[in-house]
Amino acid sequence: MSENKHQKLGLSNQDLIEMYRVMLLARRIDERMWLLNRSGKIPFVVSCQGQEALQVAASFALNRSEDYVAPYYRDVGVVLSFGMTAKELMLQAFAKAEDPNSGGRQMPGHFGQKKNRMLSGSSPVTTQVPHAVGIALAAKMENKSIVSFVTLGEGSSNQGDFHEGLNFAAVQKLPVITMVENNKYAISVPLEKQVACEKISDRAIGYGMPGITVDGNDPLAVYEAVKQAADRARNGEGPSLIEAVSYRLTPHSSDDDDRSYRKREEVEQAKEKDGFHTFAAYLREQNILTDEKLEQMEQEIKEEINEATDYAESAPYASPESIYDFVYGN
Amino acid sequence: MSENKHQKLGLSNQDLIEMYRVMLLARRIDERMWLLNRSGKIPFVVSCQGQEALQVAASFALNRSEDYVAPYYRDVGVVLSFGMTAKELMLQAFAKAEDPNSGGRQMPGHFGQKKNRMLSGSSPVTTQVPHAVGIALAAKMENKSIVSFVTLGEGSSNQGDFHEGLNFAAVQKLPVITMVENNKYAISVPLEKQVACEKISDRAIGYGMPGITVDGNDPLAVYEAVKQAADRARNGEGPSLIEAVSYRLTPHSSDDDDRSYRKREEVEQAKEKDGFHTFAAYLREQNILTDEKLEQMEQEIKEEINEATDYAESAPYASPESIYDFVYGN
Amino acid sequence: MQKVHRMPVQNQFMTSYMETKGGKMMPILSYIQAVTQAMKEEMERDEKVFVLGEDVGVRGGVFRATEGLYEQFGESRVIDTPLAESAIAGVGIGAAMYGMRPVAEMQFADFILPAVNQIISEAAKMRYRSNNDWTCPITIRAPYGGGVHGALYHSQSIEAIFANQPGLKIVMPSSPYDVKGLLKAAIRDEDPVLFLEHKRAYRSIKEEVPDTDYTLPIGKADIKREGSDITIITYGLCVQWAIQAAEKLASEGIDVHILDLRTIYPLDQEAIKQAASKTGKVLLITEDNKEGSIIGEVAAIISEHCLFDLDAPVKRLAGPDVPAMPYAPPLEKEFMINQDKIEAAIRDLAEF
Amino acid sequence: MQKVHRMPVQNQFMTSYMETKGGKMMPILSYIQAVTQAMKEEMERDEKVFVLGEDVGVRGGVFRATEGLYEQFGESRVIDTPLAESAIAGVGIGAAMYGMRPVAEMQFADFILPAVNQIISEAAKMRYRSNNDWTCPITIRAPYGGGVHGALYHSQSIEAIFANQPGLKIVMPSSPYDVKGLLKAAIRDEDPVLFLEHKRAYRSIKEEVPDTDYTLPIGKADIKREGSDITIITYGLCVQWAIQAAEKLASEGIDVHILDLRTIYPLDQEAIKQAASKTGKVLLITEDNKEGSIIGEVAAIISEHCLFDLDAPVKRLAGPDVPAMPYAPPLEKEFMINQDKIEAAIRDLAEF
Ligand SMILES: Cc1ncc(C[n+]2csc(CCOP(=O)(O)OP(=O)(O)O)c2C)c(N)n1
Ligand SMILES: Cc1ncc(C[n+]2csc(CCOP(=O)(O)OP(=O)(O)O)c2C)c(N)n1
Ligand SMILES: [Mg+2]
Ligand SMILES: [Mg+2]
Repeated sequence: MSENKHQKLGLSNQDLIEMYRVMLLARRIDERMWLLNRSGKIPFVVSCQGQEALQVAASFALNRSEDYVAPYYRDVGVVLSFGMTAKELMLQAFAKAEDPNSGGRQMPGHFGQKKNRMLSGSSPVTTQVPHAVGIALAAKMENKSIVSFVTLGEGSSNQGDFHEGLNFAAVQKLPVITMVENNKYAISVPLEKQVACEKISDRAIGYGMPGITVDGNDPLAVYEAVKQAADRARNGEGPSLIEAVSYRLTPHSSDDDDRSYRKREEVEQAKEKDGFHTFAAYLREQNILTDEKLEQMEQEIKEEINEATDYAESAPYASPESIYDFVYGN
Repeated sequence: MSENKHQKLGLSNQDLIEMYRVMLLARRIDERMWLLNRSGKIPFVVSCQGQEALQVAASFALNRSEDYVAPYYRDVGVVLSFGMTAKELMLQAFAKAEDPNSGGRQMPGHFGQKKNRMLSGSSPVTTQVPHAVGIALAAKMENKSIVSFVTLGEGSSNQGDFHEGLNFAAVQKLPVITMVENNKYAISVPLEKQVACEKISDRAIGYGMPGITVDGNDPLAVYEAVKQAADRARNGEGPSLIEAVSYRLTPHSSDDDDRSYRKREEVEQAKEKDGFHTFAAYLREQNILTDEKLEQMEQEIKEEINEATDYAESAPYASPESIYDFVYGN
Repeated sequence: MQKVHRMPVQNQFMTSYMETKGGKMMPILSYIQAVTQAMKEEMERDEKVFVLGEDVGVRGGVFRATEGLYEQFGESRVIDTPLAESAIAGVGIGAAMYGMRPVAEMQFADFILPAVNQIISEAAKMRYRSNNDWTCPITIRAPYGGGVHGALYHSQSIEAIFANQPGLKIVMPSSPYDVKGLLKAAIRDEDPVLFLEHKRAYRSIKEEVPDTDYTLPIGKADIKREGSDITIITYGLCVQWAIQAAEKLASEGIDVHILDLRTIYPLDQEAIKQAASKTGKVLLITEDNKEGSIIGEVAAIISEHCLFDLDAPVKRLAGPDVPAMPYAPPLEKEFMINQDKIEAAIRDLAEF
Repeated sequence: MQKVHRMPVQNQFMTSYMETKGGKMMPILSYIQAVTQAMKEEMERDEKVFVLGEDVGVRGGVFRATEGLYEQFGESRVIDTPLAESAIAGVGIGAAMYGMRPVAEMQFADFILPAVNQIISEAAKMRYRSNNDWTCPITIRAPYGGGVHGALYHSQSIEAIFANQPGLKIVMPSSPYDVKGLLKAAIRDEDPVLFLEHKRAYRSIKEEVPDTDYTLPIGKADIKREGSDITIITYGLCVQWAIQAAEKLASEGIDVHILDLRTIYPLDQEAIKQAASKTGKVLLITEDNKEGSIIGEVAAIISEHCLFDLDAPVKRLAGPDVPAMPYAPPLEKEFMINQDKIEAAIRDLAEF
């Protein structure tokens, strides 16, 4: 990443700084979550670490004030890009009434925020794929130039809903982008026990849509792929499948212990390639990011997270009686 | 089909005659079913017409005394090849107690016969795909050199079970052959509204298995493809996806009226390419089939069907009390 | 597999029932025509309403429920989908989240099963899990029920699978008038509604149906016959058999009260209690297998609340506990509820 | 999402119960150890038995139910599958048709929903539809239940979805001893068995479990406590809460009879009738949402058969009719059944 690639993509230095800031925020929030979990303050964390770079890059390639997104549980980078705040994420982690995702009803990582056009997600994987297709169908029916963006893990791409959703989107030529975040594991199951294809994007041809695999540790490559797919979608050229390959740097979740199924060296090697770091290196090379600036950002973010944590920790739970609310609307 | 292609494939003239006989039997049984339906004697027919050639050819490429088959409802050609008789099919059509498929419990076209290793099928499409994979898994575990063969329509290849089943088979490198019988329609829905891919076999690469599309009206091409796939399977090289393209010559079933959704000319044109006829022409060219021989076959088959029909028509239904049998084994 | 069977038109069903409606001239519609009319009117009323499913387009549905809609509203609002029920439900859910009003057709209720995850995990829980932020106003129509030579997989009553899912509503109308009013209400409902139509009722049940715009309340049961001796609580096609049986037994001096549940989830508990207490002798009827069917819940409500009003044990008349209805006519007949079985059960109760 | 929560070991549960077992020294196993031991012994006994599911291999399952099996039996008999429940069930069904004895694990019961079509349309109907030609001896294990901070999708009781499907058996054991005997019986059963294990019981419930080979009969309920004043009928973890509550109330002079259903489909009707008639006051308990849960069917059986033996209306204690258990602790607590709620319900009945 030594030449100036980003200008060719139409990205300004300022854009890059903004992207990096979101990646950094995502990473620091995630790290804080683990601390809170290990100190017994929050019962559960599911992590974005290793995938922030691709999540943020993909989001920035979209219209973040009009497009719809159906994120999956690791997408802290996506939801921050689409307008969720650190405070809101902390409210979710602490399961407090004010949590905009679910008012503390769902576990962390189950995102949803209508005002930011972020679909509510559940735990059964891959169900969001047809939902995103439905958004795209509605957008087409209403002649809106909206793109519907949906993500999932590579393991989840083996569910029937992936197949049915993508096929539906292709037949109807809908403006939907499916991004598979291939982090090489589905909990303990390594890629080679999940699929026998060379690339997850090889599935695209079977639906009759373009498919591309990009290095998920290279945010500019991800940006480019998503940008092109979004342009095609807005031009009425239909859906795309993008596979962004990176690595899951943490255990599957705070309930998992990954030492039984993968070597420490493997994890260490992956850390070196982590897009979060390589992107920072690129920004430094390009003189976009200085130590000073980074220091300042870190400081701001730390304060933001501290404040968010304090707020969320002392915020009230929903009342026990509220359990009966919102089963039906009428 | 003018040169002698079949010897290259290791098929003798006698093999071809046997194959043709089964195709002819299938076609004549199917025609009789329609007559019985239109005269009010049987309530339902779902037809094989237009697909007999590929069904029989595929079956003959397998080991019909050891391999397992999970047929779908149009597969009269497959089940006859695997040992079901005209009489048994008539017993099924008349829903009589002696019907080996289900004792009259299921509709026609819901095949199953354990002694011929023919898996019992249901109506929800595509559920048989994972079953066939399970047979292949068992075969592998037991070190049997069995091939598991499963068929379905192209419309059914859009179900989640197709995706999940084929992926499982590929990851485990199982000896299973999936043949999609692409007859261009799923009831009234034409191919272009079912899928946007060029070929159904384009889906194979997404699972990491070989995929091939063959002319389903050319039984020798189908034979060759299935034979190769079976050899690969027995050599431990894993599963294959085969798409055999033909055309559904009848309405979807006896309850359907296809005039509202397709032109008569289209059907007429397809009839000219019908493998059942072109194969007969090839046999004649090769002097394997003569008018005399054909006449004789037709005569034998007619008698066989007459007998089967009479037998089935006068056979008893299961008793009403038998409805309570076989819910559980113990 | 498609199974649209030519059924004998059973006009005998309706004669008596229609007399009781009496009055001014109204168009007579079959049950399925009422389905079509409801969708047509809703699509005319609201652009956000659209239909999706297998063969719903040019073909007008394998039962013809969507007949004419494709011609009137075009292929963008009457969408022939690929053969994939989880996508039909799931894409519909997404569109509903956006603000559309999808009416998804499952070709047969038996084929809704691949979509169970989308319906139960997603549609039913959308409002609750998002704390009222997102909603899912989808209607899922599916033809259910037996007696049409449909065998195991074209005859099932599948409501019990879904009748334990708060967030979801399940409507099972018994007559054309109810169909129209309830289907319109379902389409306008802010929550997901499973709308189950009895196949055998499609062409055999006819009655006067106003061509005006009306809805009927979801969640409310309906008294189809006032009576004082025995209470029948049932739903769907069985209501028609029950009315027939009741008319017949009236001449023998047995006066039957009939409560049509209409919405089978969540149940109208008040109406059930009142109906049960009214006569003290209760016959519950379903075409579904007995054990675990929704009339078990009805019996439970009665046993919780009306114990001291009962003069006889609650009686249940249901399909046998075998996997599903066989194809061979004598076997199918053995499975099905019919007027005779209901008459016998009523007499039993009357004599208790 | 994986949710294996560290739960406080609730030994207080078992003390009293274990005393009643008394006698010779036996190994004490937790509920989940009993699951593992049953599978291990069955795999040793019969080569046709194998395990498949997500993370069941090297990882030994996200709850560790398959711990050690991969090491002992290798990857061909302990198969880490792709993340696809319909395939896990469907491939298992195919293998069972061949003659194998698959034990399929659903990682959480909530995630069984994509496999509903395979389980209901295929496994449950295989024997019937083939007129006894083909069979499907598969066992499908799934951890269910709440109280583990699992929120909506890691807490559900999903049994009601399946408890209306003749051909299928559903077993929900309440204790380690029962787990071992019933899981072995399930694996040897000639028909498909859904085996639902309560997550919260996994490590909190321990008791003596013989290390010998024994099975317990599927289809039979079990009296967990003899009593004469009030009958509790329940299953799964609720049995433990009920036993606790009963012991406590014994000191107040209320003598509780406890019937553990063990198999919740098809139900042991005889045992239910006897238990209900014995005391005439019946409390039914489930952790599931109330409406449409399987205790509705239990109430129906009682109202059909034991009406004149009842001294009080049947009482049901169940989860509220909201989609599923929320995550926030006060909300989860509000949803869950516990000993206090049971005690209160018993007192209510006692005073009736
Ligand atoms: C899960 C399911 N949904 C719907 C149906 C109703 N149905 C029966 S056959 C069919 C079309 C099948 O098309 P295709 O797979 O191309 O097979 P073909 O009939 O053309 O041979 C449909 C929609 C079904 N049997 N199962
Ligand atoms: C339908 C379903 N089955 C099982 C699970 C349990 N589960 C949660 S995450 C996960 C692995 C997902 O792997 P992948 O899709 O690669 O995403 P990653 O976690 O690696 O980002 C599993 C099996 C689930 N949430 N949903
Ligand atoms: Mg992954
Ligand atoms: Mg077809």
